[in-house]
Amino acid sequence: MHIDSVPDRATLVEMYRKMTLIKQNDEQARKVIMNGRLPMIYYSPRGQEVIPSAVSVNLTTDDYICTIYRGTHDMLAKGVPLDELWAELAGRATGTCKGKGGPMHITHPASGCMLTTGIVGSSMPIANGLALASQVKGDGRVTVAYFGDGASNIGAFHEALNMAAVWKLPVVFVCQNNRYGEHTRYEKTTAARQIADRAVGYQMPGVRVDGNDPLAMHAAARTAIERARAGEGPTLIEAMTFRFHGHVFGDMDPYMDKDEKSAAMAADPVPRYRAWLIEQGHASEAELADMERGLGQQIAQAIEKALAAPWPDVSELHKDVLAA
Amino acid sequence: MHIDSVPDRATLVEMYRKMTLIKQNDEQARKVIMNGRLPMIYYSPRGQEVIPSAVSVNLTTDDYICTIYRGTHDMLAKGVPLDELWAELAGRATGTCKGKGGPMHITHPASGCMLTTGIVGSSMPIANGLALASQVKGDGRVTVAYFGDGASNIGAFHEALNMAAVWKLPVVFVCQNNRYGEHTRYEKTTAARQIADRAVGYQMPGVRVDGNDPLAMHAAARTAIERARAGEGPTLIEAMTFRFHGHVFGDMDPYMDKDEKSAAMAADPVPRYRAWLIEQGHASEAELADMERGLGQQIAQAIEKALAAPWPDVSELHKDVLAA
Amino acid sequence: MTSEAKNMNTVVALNTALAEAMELDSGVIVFGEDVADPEDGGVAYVTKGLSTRFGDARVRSTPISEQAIAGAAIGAAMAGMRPVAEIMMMNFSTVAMDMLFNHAAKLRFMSGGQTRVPITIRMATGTGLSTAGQHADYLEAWFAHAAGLKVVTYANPADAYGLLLSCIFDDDPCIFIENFLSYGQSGPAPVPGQRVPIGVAAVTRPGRDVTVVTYGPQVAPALKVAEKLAGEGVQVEVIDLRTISPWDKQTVLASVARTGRAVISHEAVRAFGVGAEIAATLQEELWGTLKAPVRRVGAPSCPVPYSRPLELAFAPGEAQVEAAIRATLG
Amino acid sequence: MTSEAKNMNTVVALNTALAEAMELDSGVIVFGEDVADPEDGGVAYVTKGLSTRFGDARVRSTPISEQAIAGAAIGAAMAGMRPVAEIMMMNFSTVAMDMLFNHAAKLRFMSGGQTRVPITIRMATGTGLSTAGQHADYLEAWFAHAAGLKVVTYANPADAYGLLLSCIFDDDPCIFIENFLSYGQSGPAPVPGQRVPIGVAAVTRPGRDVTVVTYGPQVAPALKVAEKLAGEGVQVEVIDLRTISPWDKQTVLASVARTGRAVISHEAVRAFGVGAEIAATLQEELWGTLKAPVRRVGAPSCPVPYSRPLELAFAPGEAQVEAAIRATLG
Ligand SMILES: Cc1ncc(C[n+]2csc(CCOP(=O)(O)OP(=O)(O)O)c2C)c(N)n1
Ligand SMILES: Cc1ncc(C[n+]2csc(CCOP(=O)(O)OP(=O)(O)O)c2C)c(N)n1
Ligand SMILES: [Mg+2]
Ligand SMILES: [Mg+2]
Repeated sequence: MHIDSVPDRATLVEMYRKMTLIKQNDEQARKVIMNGRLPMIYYSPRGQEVIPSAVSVNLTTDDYICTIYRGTHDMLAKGVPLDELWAELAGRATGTCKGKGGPMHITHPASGCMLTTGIVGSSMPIANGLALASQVKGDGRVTVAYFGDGASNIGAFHEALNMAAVWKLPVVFVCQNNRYGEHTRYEKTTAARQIADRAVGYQMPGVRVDGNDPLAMHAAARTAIERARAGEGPTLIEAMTFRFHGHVFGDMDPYMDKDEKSAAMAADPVPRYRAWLIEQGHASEAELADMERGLGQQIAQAIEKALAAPWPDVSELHKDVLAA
Repeated sequence: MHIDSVPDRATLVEMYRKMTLIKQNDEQARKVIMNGRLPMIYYSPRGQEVIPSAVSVNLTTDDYICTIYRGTHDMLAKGVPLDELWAELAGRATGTCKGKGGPMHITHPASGCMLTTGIVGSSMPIANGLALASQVKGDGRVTVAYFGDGASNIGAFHEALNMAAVWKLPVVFVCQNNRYGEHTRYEKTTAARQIADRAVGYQMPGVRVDGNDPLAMHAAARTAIERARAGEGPTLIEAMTFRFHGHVFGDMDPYMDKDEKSAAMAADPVPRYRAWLIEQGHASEAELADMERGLGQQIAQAIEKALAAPWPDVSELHKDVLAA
Repeated sequence: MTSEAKNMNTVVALNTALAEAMELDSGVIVFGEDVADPEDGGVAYVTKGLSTRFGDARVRSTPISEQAIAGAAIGAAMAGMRPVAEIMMMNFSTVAMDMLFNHAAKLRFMSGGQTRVPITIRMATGTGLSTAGQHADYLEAWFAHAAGLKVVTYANPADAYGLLLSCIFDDDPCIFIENFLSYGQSGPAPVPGQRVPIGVAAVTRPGRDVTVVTYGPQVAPALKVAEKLAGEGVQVEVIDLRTISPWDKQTVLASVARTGRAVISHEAVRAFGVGAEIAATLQEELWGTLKAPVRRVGAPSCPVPYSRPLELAFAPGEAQVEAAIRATLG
Repeated sequence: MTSEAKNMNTVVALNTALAEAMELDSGVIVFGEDVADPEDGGVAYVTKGLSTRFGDARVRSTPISEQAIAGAAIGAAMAGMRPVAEIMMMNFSTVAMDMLFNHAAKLRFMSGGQTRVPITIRMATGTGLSTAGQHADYLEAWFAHAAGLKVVTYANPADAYGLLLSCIFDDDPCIFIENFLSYGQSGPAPVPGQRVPIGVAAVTRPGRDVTVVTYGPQVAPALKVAEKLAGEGVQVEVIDLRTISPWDKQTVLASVARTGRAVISHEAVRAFGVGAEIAATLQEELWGTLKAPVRRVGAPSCPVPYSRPLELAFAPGEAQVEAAIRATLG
């Protein structure tokens, strides 16, 4: 582990807070779906908590992210508030998008979450545009585009990375390689030895990193974000992780290797990091237990508020289609 | 030069015949447009004669090619007959496509010319399909996809190369790097150090070769085609060449570097190769002069025939839209 | 054999059609994201069992590359095969639109008939699952506007089976539209081998007072409304178009010529939708015969919303069809 | 200043509008293939001089990457800019269709109004240059069917100027359709700064007997026919729609309510085209007022052919418009 790059205590604990928030949010989300209180299409980010947590502590609120349907971890790490998030998941008028976007289209500019797309690969070209605006305006913002391993095989990936490199855009491409694209093992459809190698085709740095190692992920993200902010151009980060659950809620993942999956779950990065924090004296058991309890309550309250919130009025169908 | 790979005399002379056919065809084409006898949209392949000539001597008539609007060199090298080609350029009923396709859509399955597309990048995904059919049927055919440097920045390139590599399709991707995409210098829009480097992202061989050197081009093509035929998968060849004229007829290319252009034209690969053939004793001056005269006459006759040929009947609008 | 069962759901019907087509013709190959058995035979299991039965060469899970998927289908078809490519959801077809519109639809014409593109592109869509703005659009009007393509959909398992077989063995590129909610719906099993011809509509319910022209998921609500109005003595004729392009003008014109009244209903956005073409044709060809203006039912001009009440209000249903019928009855 | 000249051609009008917009608002940026001056200011010179005048940061030649071009426009717009992106030819927009349809058109709605996409996507098309099957299609019906997009085109340089300015400063995504043949055509120069509102049609020639609703390159033949028929005492009213979506229903309905007869004409394929929506609307809203069925003029259902005689027969012109008018006059 990059000792030189160990962040300060506050940052280390903040990363854990984000990871815990994501993990607990996922656990409660799957519970409310399971017990029928909130039927929704849901793509669990469980197992991928470290990546956006380590990325986001290197970003300011003003920095932008573009994420995908599997994105609650990215959103929460960036600061999308629980109440509005849950109200949107529940399709209520008080949601981030008034209930019109839903799980696959959560948007919250106030926290820098500019886009959640349901189209594989489409977070990248749009992230370029946000970065282009920052470059032209000189506002110093950095944009992070999140996407999956499967998305690295679609045309938009190629066009976006080439353009970002040609224009030296302040953007970081974070590929969350969770080993599967829906039901398909990524090696089966991806001809690259590793996705990071594709950076060669754009003369941009391409790094593969253990996306479940908070310090390694933090270091890789920091380097890429600093590079982008300094005007030196984009970076492709391939963050290796593992999808703990099926592609979408309800998918019993018969196609997944059971041993590999249980091994990955046994190596759950969140408790592992928790133990490390305590062992290294960065945080006390009590402090973290406290935090966990608090987060669990906030999520539970957000869910209750959301389920009690009003539905959008049908007239909303005709609003926000075109500028009033 | 790869002495070991010097082809036999017949092949060497056949390459020259193809190059000469292409060069003279281009010269006569620009003349008939210039003198107003046949106004048409025309993308000169002048300067790029060597590439398809060296590729095609390694192909059988049954092998397939997919080419682009700038493709008369690829077509002629593969064996599309002059009469039908010119009749199509003239929009006549006797053309390869009954006059319905025109310069950008010449198709002649009998000689293996399966597709000419006007959409940048689109020759590649379709070439994959032809190769997929060969793989499934086991017919031993190889498909060559021709495209330009600019096309290496479009999504279809990425998707096609990845799929071809994943499925080990019998296809060869021949990028004719003529240094420009329309008015844009390729380095300005292409982030790769060289386009061949992009092969790394697909774990396929990626070779940059002097596309104006007949022997080097022949060797590179032979290796790639043999590899494809042997079922070992695709190859990306970046053949370096130079576009002697503007993007399209009428483009006076003010954006091109005059010195570089005149240097390239001074190094015209066709007469250079001609001199080499004679000097090496592969052919005599008289023999080649004869061939040149013959080709010139065939082209001239094809043009006259085409201009005298009947126009398609207007009822053709309603034919070939759907299967009868 | 499932196909001999009294009832069959749409997934089994489609799966059976694919298996029979592959059995009949070795040129039929199937590919798309997750379609092979190691990938669980597709996200909706429409292709389940095919790779095990027909092998990995003919049934392939692909990268997430819709342009390459469509291109591979087009090229293989030009080389004499009959590819059936899956582009999971209709909204994703926009990624492959160059391949479908500039190439698949046009190569026969542009080559003067030398090359043909007998492909079937399967894609699912539809509201009802709260998949929101990028997973539920109906774009059949786009494909119908593209000369050279055939556009087909179904309203019951037997037609799903019979139409899919016809598309696979048709010599033109066919856009085969599946409705996601229909997958689990059952109906009378198809007669094995019985194909449903492309271009022929079905008069699902005869009636003398007003004609409802519809297709896909809008057929069921139309039939319900017809049943209800029958109680009031209003006889509604329901026509299931089945082929959207080329649509069965003859059947539709004959019906409306009799009833003098027509309503066209589809889930797609009403404005610039398929209903417009049919209405425009009817008013032109049946001028003087129509007893009332042709009414159109379709979704409002907005993206598909997420929130359940909004989604329910977005997709047209019985209420809208009934209102339109009553309006034509004046 | 060219803009003060008595006459101006379309390229200059568009170029002037772009320059003025960039002058007015530093958020206006322009990019597309070959658009900067080192690349000769675009293949049709519409953007000539802009990079020299406004710098390489705001005017950029792009890679050949339509998805990335559209995405860059969308993202920059979400960050508060007003990008004008060029997708050279309309057929190439199919490559970027996911960006335009699934994203540009929907982000405002899907975000509940939090993000907006004030982009202008310029694209040219049209027959007449023998560019054949992949360079001349009119796809305005597709974009009009996509809720959330505005679709605009022009029939003279002054409108080209005024409408382009309006699109650039409009807060919604605008598809700005240019006609390739129009570039060299001249007309009265626009009044500097005078914008043409989106959504407002122009009654280009008043008449009391029949209304021709058209736009773009079909306006000129309509006016010629109107002139000719005037000699026979038939007064044809010609409406230039200018905005295809949202179209100016009020003006069109008012006109047809007066004349009782309507012909809709466009170069796009007739089937499932814009004419269908207008005809369907007219028969519904003006039932009883119409004296004849609404006629539609458009291209036949085939790809754009290359051969000159075929191309001439493909694109509708005076003959077809005249025939349609006479048909409505019965
Ligand atoms: C263009 C497109 N094609 C297909 C799909 C269907 N789809 C949704 S998620 C998914 C898998 C994506 O895998 P990956 O990029 O690895 O992301 P992950 O879901 O693993 O986070 C697919 C194929 C889509 N949404 N968009
Ligand atoms: C998708 C698409 N975008 C843009 C164009 C317009 N266009 C035609 S040729 C060309 C340049 C292509 O350059 P390159 O790939 O290097 O091929 P070359 O013309 O040099 O042979 C462009 C941009 C097109 N035909 N298709
Ligand atoms: Mg994945
Ligand atoms: Mg080039």
